[in-house]
Amino acid sequence: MRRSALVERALDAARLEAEVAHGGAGAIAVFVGTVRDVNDGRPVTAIEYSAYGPMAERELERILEEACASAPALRAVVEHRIGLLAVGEASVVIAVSHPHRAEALRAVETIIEELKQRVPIWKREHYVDGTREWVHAGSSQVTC
Amino acid sequence: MRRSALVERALDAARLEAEVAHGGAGAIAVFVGTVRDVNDGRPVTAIEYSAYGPMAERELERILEEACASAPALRAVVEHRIGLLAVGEASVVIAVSHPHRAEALRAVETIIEELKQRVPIWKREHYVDGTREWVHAGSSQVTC
Amino acid sequence: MELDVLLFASYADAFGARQARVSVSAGATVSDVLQAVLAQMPGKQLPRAAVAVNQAYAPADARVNPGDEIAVIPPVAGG
Amino acid sequence: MELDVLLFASYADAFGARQARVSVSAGATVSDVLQAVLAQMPGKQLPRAAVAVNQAYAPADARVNPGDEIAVIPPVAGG
Repeated sequence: MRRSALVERALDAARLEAEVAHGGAGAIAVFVGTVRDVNDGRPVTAIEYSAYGPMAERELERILEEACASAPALRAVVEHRIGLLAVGEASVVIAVSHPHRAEALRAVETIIEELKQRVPIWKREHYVDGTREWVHAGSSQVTC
Repeated sequence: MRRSALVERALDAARLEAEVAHGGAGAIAVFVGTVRDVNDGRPVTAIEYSAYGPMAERELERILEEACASAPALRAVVEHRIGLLAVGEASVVIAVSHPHRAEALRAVETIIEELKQRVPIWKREHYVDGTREWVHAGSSQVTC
Repeated sequence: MELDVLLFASYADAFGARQARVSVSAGATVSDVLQAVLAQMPGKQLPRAAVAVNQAYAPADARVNPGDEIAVIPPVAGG
Repeated sequence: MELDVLLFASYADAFGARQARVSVSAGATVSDVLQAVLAQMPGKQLPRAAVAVNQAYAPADARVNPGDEIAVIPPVAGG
């Protein structure tokens, strides 16, 4: 069982946790990414998330497929929020369950790492001084 | 910020998650241990958890201290339930937050591993046939 | 051939639109398309981008065909 | 000296009580106490246990003193 979605409303980690819970699960692991009030020393007021929607949903689905192929008893759901998020709000929730804890913990870690590597979602930080910047984590700039 | 407790009521992961959330957090990681309907091929109806209470609470506190020493910006809470738990119920909830995801995920993994190694809590499984057995994961039996 | 290319994030900002039309020769590759897009934004500082063809990442030497859904994917930052 | 030792889980079941009184000589170690407890349950199959003194794990060669809170800790299974 797996499900992924891009959504435009507030995320609810408890709902996703309930979705993966079942009698065969011994472990549930949840990861919530939240908007932090500071990045690289600059105070952040909000983050604007945008996506290449159809591809992002496909890529999320591929990531969950891969996770379930590695751990067949896995149940996994992921929701990523798009739009303007205030400090403290959740941008992504991943919830998984598995009979055993090691597999559950490994799956949630793999899913967030792959999501950050592959899923076409972008964020623009809004700063206290009114400026905004695209976040291109660690990428080198090229001149064209 | 850290807090640990043994409790005798149902656990609420969402409440613990809210407890560690704050504007400085970029990541929240949650682990929930739940009672599985089968163990080593035997159908389980319930698990009875007992503890050496005062030492268990101290040991939980030491584990959180160590986790916070490794990652000073960590906020961590853990609650372990004691008593008779039905299949699907949560026996332990660990919730942590940190500015960065790697530290949050590592902390939750370390805390559950240390808890399972060190905290004086025991469980007795109840089986469909009415029998009960102490779970001594992987320990060798000694004759005295 | 004429191709429409989807742009996102800093690329959409730099171009001033979420879609660019480029002209490339028959047998053009992903790399050729990306160069053609960048040629329309001279002097802009942009991060290195990947390209997706029909909603999956494509290598630089993959051929593109009329009707393909082509998108420039700047460094992603989800999560 | 006489010491009260707390028992848990399979040890409490095997002994039939949650506390055992043992008699050990002055200067006795954690290991001596554990042997004295086990000597009261001849023939019982029990898992190897650790010992806590004053609510912290103690090595086998640690000395015990009158008034110490001593507990036999069978393999734990929390989580």
